[in-house]
Amino acid sequence: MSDNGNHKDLLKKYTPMEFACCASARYCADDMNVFVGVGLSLLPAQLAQRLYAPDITIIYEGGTIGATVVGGLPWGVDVTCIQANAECHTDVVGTLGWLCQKGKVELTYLGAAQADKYGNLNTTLRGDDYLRPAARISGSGGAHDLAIGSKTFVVIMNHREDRIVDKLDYRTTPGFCEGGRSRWEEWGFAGGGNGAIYTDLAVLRPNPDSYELEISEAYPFTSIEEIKKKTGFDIKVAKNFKWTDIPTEEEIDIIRNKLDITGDYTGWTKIIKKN
Amino acid sequence: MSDNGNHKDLLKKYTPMEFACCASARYCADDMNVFVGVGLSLLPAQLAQRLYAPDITIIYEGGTIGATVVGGLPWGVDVTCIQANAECHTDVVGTLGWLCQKGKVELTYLGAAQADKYGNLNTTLRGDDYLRPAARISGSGGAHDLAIGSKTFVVIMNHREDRIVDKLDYRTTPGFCEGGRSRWEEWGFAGGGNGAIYTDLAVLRPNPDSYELEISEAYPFTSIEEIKKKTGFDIKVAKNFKWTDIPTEEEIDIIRNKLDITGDYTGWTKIIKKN
Amino acid sequence: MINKLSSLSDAVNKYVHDRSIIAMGGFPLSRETPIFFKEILRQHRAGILNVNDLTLVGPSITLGGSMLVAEGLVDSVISPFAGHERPGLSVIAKEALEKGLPRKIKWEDESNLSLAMRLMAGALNLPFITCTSGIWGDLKKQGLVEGMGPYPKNIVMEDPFGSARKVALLQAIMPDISVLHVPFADIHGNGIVLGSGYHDIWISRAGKNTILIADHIIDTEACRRYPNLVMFPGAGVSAVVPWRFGAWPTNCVGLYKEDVDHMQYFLKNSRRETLQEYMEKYVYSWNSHDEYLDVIGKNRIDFLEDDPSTVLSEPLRPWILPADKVAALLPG
Amino acid sequence: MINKLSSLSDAVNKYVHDRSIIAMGGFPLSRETPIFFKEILRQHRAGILNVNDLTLVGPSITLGGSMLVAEGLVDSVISPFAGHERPGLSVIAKEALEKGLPRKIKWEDESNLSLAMRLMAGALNLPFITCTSGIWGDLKKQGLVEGMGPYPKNIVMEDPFGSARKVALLQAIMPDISVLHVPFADIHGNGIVLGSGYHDIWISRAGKNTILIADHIIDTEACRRYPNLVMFPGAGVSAVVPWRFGAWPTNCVGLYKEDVDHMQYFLKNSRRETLQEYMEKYVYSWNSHDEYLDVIGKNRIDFLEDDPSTVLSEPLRPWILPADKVAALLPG
Repeated sequence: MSDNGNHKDLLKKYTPMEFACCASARYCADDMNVFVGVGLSLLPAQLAQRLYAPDITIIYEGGTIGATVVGGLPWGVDVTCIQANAECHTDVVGTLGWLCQKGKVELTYLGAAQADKYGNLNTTLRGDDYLRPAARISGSGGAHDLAIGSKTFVVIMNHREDRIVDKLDYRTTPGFCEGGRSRWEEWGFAGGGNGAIYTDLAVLRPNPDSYELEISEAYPFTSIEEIKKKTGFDIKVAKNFKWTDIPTEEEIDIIRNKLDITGDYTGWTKIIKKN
Repeated sequence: MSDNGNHKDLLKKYTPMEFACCASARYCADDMNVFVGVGLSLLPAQLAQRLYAPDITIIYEGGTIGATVVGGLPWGVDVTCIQANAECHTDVVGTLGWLCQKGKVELTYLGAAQADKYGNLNTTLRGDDYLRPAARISGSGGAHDLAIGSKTFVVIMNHREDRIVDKLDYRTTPGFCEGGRSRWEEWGFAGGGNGAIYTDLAVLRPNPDSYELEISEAYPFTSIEEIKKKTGFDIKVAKNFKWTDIPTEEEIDIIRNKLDITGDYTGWTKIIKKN
Repeated sequence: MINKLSSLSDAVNKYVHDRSIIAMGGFPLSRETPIFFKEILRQHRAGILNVNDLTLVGPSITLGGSMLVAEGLVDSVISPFAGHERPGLSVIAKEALEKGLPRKIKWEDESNLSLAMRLMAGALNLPFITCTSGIWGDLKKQGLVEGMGPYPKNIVMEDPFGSARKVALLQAIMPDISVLHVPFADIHGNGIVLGSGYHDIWISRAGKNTILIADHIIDTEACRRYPNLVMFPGAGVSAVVPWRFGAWPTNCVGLYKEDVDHMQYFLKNSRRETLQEYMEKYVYSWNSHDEYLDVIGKNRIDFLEDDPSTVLSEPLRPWILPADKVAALLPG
Repeated sequence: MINKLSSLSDAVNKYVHDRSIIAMGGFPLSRETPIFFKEILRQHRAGILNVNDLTLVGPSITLGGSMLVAEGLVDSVISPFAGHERPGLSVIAKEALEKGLPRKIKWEDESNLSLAMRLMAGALNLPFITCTSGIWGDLKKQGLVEGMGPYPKNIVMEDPFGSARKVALLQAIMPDISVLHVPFADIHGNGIVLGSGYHDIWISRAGKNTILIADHIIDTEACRRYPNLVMFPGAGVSAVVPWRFGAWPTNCVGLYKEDVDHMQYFLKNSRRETLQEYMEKYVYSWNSHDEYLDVIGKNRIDFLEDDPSTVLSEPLRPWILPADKVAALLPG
């Protein structure tokens, strides 16, 4: 592609979140059990299921397993269009307590408001006072549980200096905890931790020794400089750094015409006129 | 009836276990949730449901609730004739873990091989060596759990010197534990403990202070002397002792013609010719 | 088995008390019990129910719980989530937490699993239970505020059987009332659920008293034909309230979809300037179940009932008791 | 979702190993998996499976488990019950425990609830869990024998949150294999159960690998129509073995009743003098599923299938796949 990125013209054809979705969808493979959360994380698993990995089983934390969604992208994991055509319904203890903790979930998609340099996540509040937060946000939902048990999890979120940070406002969900082998040696968590963070600029992956996040990929419309500027700690570039592939026509077709028809999730209707 | 009992002629008309069944059936009342175990304890709740307490809900530990048995007396709590016509099926955690421990079971019928003077039960083994028992018997099943949580439980068992004893060969199931208030103060068990033991001779109930079993009732075909002789500890006669009522015609009709048609449970076919 | 049917007003009046701990089933867009909370507000305003300092337990704070918070009736919340998923966060809960308006509320954060396990402990009459969640981060230390300072909540314990693994010990939650919405229940209290179970099994079992709100009352024969669909056995249920569309604007899988337009409308009108007007119409204006349905509107109801999940309820629909028969079975 | 159908012989050969911990579902008269144990015995005798020192976990030791004990393949049993309810105690288990014949076995007594909770801990990947049962009496101290002397099993702990209540800490059971019988399963491993759940949910979840024996394979569309009847989600199942009457002589609610005559016949023939002859016929004589059914006998099958519980399976029967289609779906 390029040595310096910065191909801003790409943003006339694709949105940053389309890059994030397409890149993260490629994580799905074979017959994985894939766990899907609320919001933008609903998208990549469904994209993958249509394109690369038809045999994956999608699990929603409320208890729905093996559902084929009827209609477009749902408003939540518990809507009727997800539940109308499932192979099985269990409950929160069945999905988060059993399947996930027992190592039967290969991959989980999560969202987050903040991530720290070890991939730990905050979805609870902004500010420094639990008793009077500057902004209260959603809370853990199932994220804390999924991050502990899932064989790997990936995150889709925005990239800003106060989002990818040195220290979280609230530690909701464990990634690599205090770094190094602490996730396993200190805390004994079953799952493998944070596989990648897909932001609207880049793909961050843990360094295999320090488990600190590095810039593993960048979307070609941005630059290393921009990413560093928008990161709240001194982030390094990974040894095997590469520029992320541009979404394929097929991927874009499915996102815009099948999944995110209104553009609410990826924002594509802001750059492209809907037919 | 009589001051000394010993009306042996009654045994030509009724079996000892018919006395036990009819007496223990009278424990059911109103809209109780009643828990029923394996064996002879299946009988009284069904007798009561037909005669005195039509609104009771019968619960079987495997998970069956509100069943109307199709056909005669079943061979176990998990047979199809119990499960074919139930209002609901849950599981062992639902019946023993939730309904019983949460105080939603008013009455439980149990069987036992041995009971000690505080109403604790043994259904596990005979002999003094766990590693090489003289006789292995069934084990706890759900008895241990039911005795802890049920608001009250009653026992139907045989009366012999080595059955109603000072010390159990194995402590499977708690009654009043070490006597006095120990069941509650030392062990903190939620349920009320052992309401009565219906043997083939008598009804034993706990003394309200010491919680030691006393002869509360005796079946009129026996005598206090015989009961004492067949009891493995120095059992006292309760203050309000009375002779147990003779089974009514209605009770006997239902036992012999509806529930224990073959006489396997109560043995009535050994004294009465079947029509 | 006895008849456990109850009117909505009787159920609220009998079981809700000052300082009650109320656990609600469902999920942010599904099978919640807003109608139960509306009835608390109605009786509170009418002066026939004196409640204050309620504790709410559940999967989220959405429409019903938010309005209780807005009216100042809530002291504490135990929940893993503070919103309606994609329709948005609870404007009212945010205002209470961020600004203390109309009053400061206490909030105990859980994960979905740790909430379920705490309720499971309550259901099994265990004072505490183990959990893989809740040993790391801030979830474990932010308990309900004591003297306005956070205190340690979960206790971290190493496996005494020698695996060297650590788990959290979570304290049981034992609500005074558990209230859950079901599409179908019989008069004995047997409640059938279609679709996901969420935290419902453990919420329903944890309560001292469990109340079902049912869209339809069905013949007990339906339970006998589909006994494995009964998620809530009557033996553990205190009262069944027949109330069609009681879960609205959340969905009831098998009968109607979630009304996201109304959720967004509610969120838009959640500021104090507009909330009173919203509540006048949607909480206080109606005086019967028919009037309640009129407030939702027939077109809206038809739209919501045109849903692919209705295929799941087909086997049960023939057993629905007609309204007049249900009315005759209601006490009083 | 992938096709998880497996032949009986492949499932046993792939998942059963020397010293495996095998948990079996069902209840003494219902939905046990004797066919799975028979296949272990067959492969063991044929020399194609080298197993010894198995640990059996389950609601009871009845026909299948007893024969493994009789053949000396069992080291340990964890169970709350040692018999077939009214048909009688396990003659073979009694002989092993009382006389050490054919070899001494270790036996860990549980109550039904404590067994379920230990399996729940295994299912939730918890090293231990709390329980109201198991703090009093001898159940708490008779663990699997270490150095031939009993050792403390449960640990009694007081509530650290201040209620002063005591609970037992029970160690998790994590079986290598969990095997359960279902009337219906689809090729993805979704298993439907009719009737009581026993310990099955937690047994099925506790296993590293979970194997279903199914009387009938159904179209996945049946699961999509009755998703709330699926007790075992395919996402957690490793293999599905189609084997009609696999639960015999225990029942399969919805399809056939328990064969108490045969249980009594088995108990009468459980002494070493007669057991070999029994096993020749009922374990080793047949070489196909058709021959297996012949050994039971057509009249017997008709009698057992004439059962009131069959009303429960009516909605699912139209979805049963015909035998030739199932055969075509089996790998190999």
